[in-house]
Amino acid sequence: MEVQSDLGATLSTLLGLAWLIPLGSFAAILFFGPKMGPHGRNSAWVATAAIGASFALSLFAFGTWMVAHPPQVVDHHGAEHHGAEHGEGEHHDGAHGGDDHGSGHGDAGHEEHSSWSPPRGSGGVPATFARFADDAAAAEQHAAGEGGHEHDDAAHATAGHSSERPAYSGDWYSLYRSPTLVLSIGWYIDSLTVLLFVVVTFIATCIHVYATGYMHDELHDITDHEVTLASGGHLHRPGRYSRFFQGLSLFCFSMLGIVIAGNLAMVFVFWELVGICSWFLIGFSFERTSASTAANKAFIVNRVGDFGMLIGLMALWGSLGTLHFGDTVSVDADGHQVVQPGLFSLVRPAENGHALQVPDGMVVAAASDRVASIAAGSSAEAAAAEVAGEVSEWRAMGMGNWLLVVAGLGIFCGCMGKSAQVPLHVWLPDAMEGPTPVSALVHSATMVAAGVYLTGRFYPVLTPDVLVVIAYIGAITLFIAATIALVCTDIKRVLAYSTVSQLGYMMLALGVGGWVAGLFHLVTHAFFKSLLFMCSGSVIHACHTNDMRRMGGLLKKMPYTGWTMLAGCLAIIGAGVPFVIGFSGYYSKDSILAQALLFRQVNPSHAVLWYAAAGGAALTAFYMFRLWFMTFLGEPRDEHVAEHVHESPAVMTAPLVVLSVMAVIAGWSLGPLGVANLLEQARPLGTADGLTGGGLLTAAVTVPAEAASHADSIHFTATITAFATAAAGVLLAAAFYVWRLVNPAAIATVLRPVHTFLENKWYFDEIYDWIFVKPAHGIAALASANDRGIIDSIIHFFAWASRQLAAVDAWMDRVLVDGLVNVLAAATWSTGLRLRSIQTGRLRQYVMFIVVGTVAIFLLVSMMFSTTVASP
Amino acid sequence: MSSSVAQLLPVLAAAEGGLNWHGFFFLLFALLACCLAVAVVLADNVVRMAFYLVLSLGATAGLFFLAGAEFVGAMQLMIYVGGTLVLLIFGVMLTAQEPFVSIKTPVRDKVLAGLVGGALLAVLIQAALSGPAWSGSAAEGGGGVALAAGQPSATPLGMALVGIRVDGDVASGEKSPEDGQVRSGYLLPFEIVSVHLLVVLVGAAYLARSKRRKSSGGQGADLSTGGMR
Amino acid sequence: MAEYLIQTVGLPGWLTWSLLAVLSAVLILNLMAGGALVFIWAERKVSARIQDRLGPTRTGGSFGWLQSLADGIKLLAKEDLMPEGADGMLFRVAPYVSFCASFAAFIGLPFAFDMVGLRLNVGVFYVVAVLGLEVFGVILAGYASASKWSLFGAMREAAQVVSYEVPLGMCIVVPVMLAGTMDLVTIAEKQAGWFTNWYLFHDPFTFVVFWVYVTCAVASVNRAPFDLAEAESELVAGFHTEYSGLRWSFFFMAEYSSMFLVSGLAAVLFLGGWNGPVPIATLLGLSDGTGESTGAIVRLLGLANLLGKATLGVLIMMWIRWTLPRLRIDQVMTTCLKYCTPIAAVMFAGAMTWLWVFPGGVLNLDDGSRRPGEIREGWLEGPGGRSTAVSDAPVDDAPALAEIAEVSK
Amino acid sequence: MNLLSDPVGVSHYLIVGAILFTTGIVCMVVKRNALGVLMGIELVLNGANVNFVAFGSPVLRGEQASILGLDGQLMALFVILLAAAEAAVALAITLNFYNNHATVDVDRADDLKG
Repeated sequence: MEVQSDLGATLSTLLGLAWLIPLGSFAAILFFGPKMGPHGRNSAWVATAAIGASFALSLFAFGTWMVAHPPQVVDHHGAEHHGAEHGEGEHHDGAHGGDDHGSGHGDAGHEEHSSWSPPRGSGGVPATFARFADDAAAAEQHAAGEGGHEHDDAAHATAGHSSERPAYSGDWYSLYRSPTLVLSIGWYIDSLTVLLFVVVTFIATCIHVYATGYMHDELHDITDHEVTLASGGHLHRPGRYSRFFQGLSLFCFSMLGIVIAGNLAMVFVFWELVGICSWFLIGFSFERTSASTAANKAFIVNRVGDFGMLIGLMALWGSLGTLHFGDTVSVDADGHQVVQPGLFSLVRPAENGHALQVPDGMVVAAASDRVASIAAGSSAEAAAAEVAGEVSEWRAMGMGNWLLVVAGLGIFCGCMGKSAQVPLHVWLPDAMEGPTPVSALVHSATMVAAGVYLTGRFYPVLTPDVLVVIAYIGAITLFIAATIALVCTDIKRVLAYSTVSQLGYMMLALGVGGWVAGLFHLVTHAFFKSLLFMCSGSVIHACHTNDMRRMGGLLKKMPYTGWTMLAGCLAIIGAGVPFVIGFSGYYSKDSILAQALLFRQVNPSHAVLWYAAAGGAALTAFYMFRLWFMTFLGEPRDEHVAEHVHESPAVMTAPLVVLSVMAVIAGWSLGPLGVANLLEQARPLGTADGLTGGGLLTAAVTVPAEAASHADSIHFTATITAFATAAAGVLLAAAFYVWRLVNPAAIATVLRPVHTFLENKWYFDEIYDWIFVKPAHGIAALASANDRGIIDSIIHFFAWASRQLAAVDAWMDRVLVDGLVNVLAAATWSTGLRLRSIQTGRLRQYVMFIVVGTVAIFLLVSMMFSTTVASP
Repeated sequence: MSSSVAQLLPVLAAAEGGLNWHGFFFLLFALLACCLAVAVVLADNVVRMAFYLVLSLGATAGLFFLAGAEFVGAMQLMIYVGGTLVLLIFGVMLTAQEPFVSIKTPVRDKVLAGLVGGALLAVLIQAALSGPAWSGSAAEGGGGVALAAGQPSATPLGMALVGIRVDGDVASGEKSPEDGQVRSGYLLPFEIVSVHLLVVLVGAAYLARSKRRKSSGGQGADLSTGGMR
Repeated sequence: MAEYLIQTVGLPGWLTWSLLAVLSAVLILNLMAGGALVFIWAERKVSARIQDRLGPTRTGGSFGWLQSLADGIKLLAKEDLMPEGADGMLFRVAPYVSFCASFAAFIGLPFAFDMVGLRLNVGVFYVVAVLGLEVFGVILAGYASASKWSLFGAMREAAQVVSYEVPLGMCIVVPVMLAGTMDLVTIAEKQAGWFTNWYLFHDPFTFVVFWVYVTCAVASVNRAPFDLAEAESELVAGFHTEYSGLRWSFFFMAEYSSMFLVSGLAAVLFLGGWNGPVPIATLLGLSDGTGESTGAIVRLLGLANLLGKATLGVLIMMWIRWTLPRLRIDQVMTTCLKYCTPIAAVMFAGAMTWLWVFPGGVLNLDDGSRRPGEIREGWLEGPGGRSTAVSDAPVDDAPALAEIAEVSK
Repeated sequence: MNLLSDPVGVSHYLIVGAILFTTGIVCMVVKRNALGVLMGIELVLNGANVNFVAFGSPVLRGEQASILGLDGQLMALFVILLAAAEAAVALAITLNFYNNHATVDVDRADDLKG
């Protein structure tokens, strides 16, 4: 176990460093940025080097992880051989799992609970490493396997495998410590953390490199033609090159902070920090009204979600008294190890086989009146014992269930804001006002992914009710965003709505139980969406316009951009040869669709989710290829734009190529090495099984186990559906924009109301304006009138009265007090005048005075005291 | 010869009727020191004043040797006489232009100074004679002379300067440094003085450096000359 | 000797001590005067040989033995001139100040065990301090001469001597540190035995320090190539431009005495003092190796040793003078401040480290009864230690003290 | 008490010190030359030093544990050192004064008189 603890320490050190390096870069650029080279040119290299170093460290940590915990093969197609049609069937890894497990499980099997390592001090804070390898769970699953499934050695190994969930947590530093709350800077590291570190730092590195080229305009003074000053001229301002990279560095630090955070409080802090960074970066050209309002909008809308998150945090802390994800181990005064269970252990305790249950704290909190009556009748210890005895009974009565739901919904609220889910999606398209690298990094690949990440991280605590809500929100989002994307003409907005739509996919996947599917899509989407954004940035860089209607035929002039963007488009629509090979999106989207289909089979009443997913796939294909066709194929629509189009410099195209390669291969797995397998390793304990429940918000639902979706019957349908819808979308787009079989304008005319509705983005902004902004303005006007009319006049009266009083006082001051002081001052002055003649400025005279004074003092002392100076 | 000397100046008389060299040298050095000090006051030429001062200080060093403070005496010669006075003469010569070598003092000032100085001297001498224990105690102390004759002063002083006291009680064996009862050393003052000297050197060099800025910058010239008027 | 006079002859104590003191003074004076004569002659011969000449060959024999004496008589016969604007009193006093400083320094220099004018426990310090006073006479002479050349020479001398006292002091501290005392007699005694015991060969750092000392010593006695104060090509004759006759010769006596003095000091500090390179007396059984128990013959041998070493030092200075060109004043100061001082400081630290690492020497031949790094003055070493410091009463001071003691009875 | 008949003691030294001290003071008062004033200061310090050494001298006190013991000599040492430092600084000040006023007459240094 020492080895494992060392691994935790190693990983926490590596990832902690990778997390802090961008902060150092931020500080360096903050203080010295403008001095780094001409116009701060070198700040780009500082930031890029920092994030590159982070990437290197993350990669090293990744390698360390892979060596210590090699991922197991999850045979997606093997489920049928092992009767995976059982709803909650585990996935067995068949023949080729044995030797892989030999080493890994040899450890896990014998570790038992001695797996706690002695706490080691780092900086005076107990750093502890908890490893969630639990034999009780293994035994229970084992028993379940015996009872329900065919069972062989491989299954045994798999049982061990699914119960072994390598994760490490600990605290670097405690900010505040009380019996009921520990606020600390800590880490929670499992394969999801490691994977996301690699993804985030990799994409961020690419985008930093890209941005050095994209932002080079900022190196010298800029005349912003979109800002018209009152004088009629355009704004002329110095470049803000270093400030941009400063923001990027801070953003990377914040994002990595969310990923590594060991507790919800820390997540919240970095959550807000990410929001601030987003605000900085969207408002990069803050002189533009559109940019500054977009920044404000993003921040305010996020705050709405964060309010819900705060409620969730309060629900959790108030009832459970901890915000840590993992268990905390500390040593008490007697030297015993005290395990302070974290959220996951409380909600899914090991004694209960990691099944979801309402934690004791919530039950007791919900039954506070009964607890009070018990406490009134007996002594404290007895009451505590009685309460402990009653808890399970109360839990069976469903007490506290609502608290768990509130907590889940609250946290999800925050995720909605950050991941731009309907109805809080309105900020993301507007955020495209920021520079394209920002859009690529912040608003497609990472920051918006934070919401999905947190939902995934928080997944064990979510009840079926919450999951259904999540699924519906995701479905609605995906559909609405996709429809709006159909009619957008701004190239970045199309991508923005596609981002919203894809985030909806992820949420949908998580909601219907596809934990791996959702996070898998998160990873692949990060690659291809950053690629797409950077391609669009390259196009914008070349055309100096965002409007697709003025583009066209760019493929010849910008081959790198065009082809890499095609790779991105194919990846996002999930193109591939069914059942053989495909782009990265093929794998992730298929698993989402499969899970949605499974959910529909288990819960027929929620079939709409499946239709939304499938329909969304077609819409995605359509609008993505509409974008690509309009931009790169056909004849140039605007000669003025076309004539000075050029390919972007190598520093911008190189990241495109790198990312396009990743967009293609990110979903592939090489034997057991693959993103999906790695994610499977991080699957929260207990969530491999299905979950049945609900009743508070919806009728009872069953969230099926994800493994079941790998069943061929489901998988086949899903894959075919995905392929068909995507192909249909692409063909339709080709028909519209390549073959010109149909005139899009004609369609728009025919469907005028629908088109207008979509062009106005479902009137969300207008509705919000009516519902929230206008009333707020009205209330503000009322308050203002109250302020001015009533309160101000009262204050004015007091002020007037004070002035009158003060006038009297001033008279007294001037005549009496000042008179006294003046008399004193005059006396001092005249005395000084008379005395100044003593200061003759003659050194020798002063010496004489000293001597005379000494002699005089000596004589006086001799006379007054009859002793001699030197007593015998 | 010896008897007549002894009658004239009993302080020179030794018990066996010969000449008391200690008394003789004390008288010699004391007279030298005092007379030369007075000569410093009376001289008008600065260089001569410095010359008399050097001799006076040298005679004082002799007094120190007589008092058994050989290290201090040598130090007096080295630093006071050798160092300080050379510096002083430097200053004299650098500033010695004919009109300033002697600057006359009004007679009134001299008389006044004489009166005040006389009063001070009277007070000090009265104090010097007021302690009965301060005169002729060598006679009462007995063994003090023999001890003092061979008592080296350099090493104890050096040890005291680095913080260890080996004199007094320690030397006589009554106490040992381990007791913590002995008087404290002077390490800290020693260090402070050394730093002080360094600072003084730097400061003096800064103050006395030639003001070349006059030619280069008009502003600086105004400040350095006109500013003092 | 004192005991002999008091106990056998029966002279009263005070008279004995008085006679001895006068005897010492006379000896030292004669040494200075005679030494100056010899060295002036030697300087002529040496310079002549170095310049491929013969030098004096006529006066008093084929080697010109009496050339210096003849010069002396000539100087005595010369008229003592004094410039009109000179400060008469200072002009007259200045040569004697220089001479007295040299003379006073000799009081502290031991010539053999116990053959010392005044044995001080701060001997080195005393000698260096008094030697530094010599510059005072030079400055007075330069000022009092009312001559530009003299004043320039005096200022140069003052700057030079004051500066060179710093590295000189640092060099001297090294043997003092090794011996643990400033008593010159004890320092020399500590180097008794074979020449490997000399502090010159104590460790590499002292070896370097010795040469720095030589440089500084040459500079502090104003010998070429550091004789800026009397640079004849620029300042006519520097501070003694206006001097002639006997006063001039006093300056020269002071100069040659100082040379002899710094050479003797070098011998005591670094070259074993009166201990020869081979301990002949011990080998012959005339001495047990400690200073106290030696007889008159051994002391005379030691005297010859020390005089030989000192003379050798003076000859080396002459050699240097007639070999090297004179430095410019800035080069003189550079040598002092940029080379001698840092080197001496580093060597001091090095010697200190050496002493710390090898407290008993590299071979550790010490008998182990005391560690050389500790306090090594006899009176502190306790009953077991060898008490050398107080064994013999100082020559000059003791009678007065003894009489005080008697008066007190 | 007869100074001339007693053996040399602390009192003798004290009187020498007193004379030196007074001379120094008078020197400071009388001399208009800044360097003369400086010399007066040196004399004053020297007089004080004589007292320190006298009180600390075992020869004069005749007792092993005299009042000051080694401390007297140490004080004298410090006084000497500080006097040297003071002389350096004072000389620098004098030179500066000379540079600015073309004189070393302290009576001319009365720019700040009342």
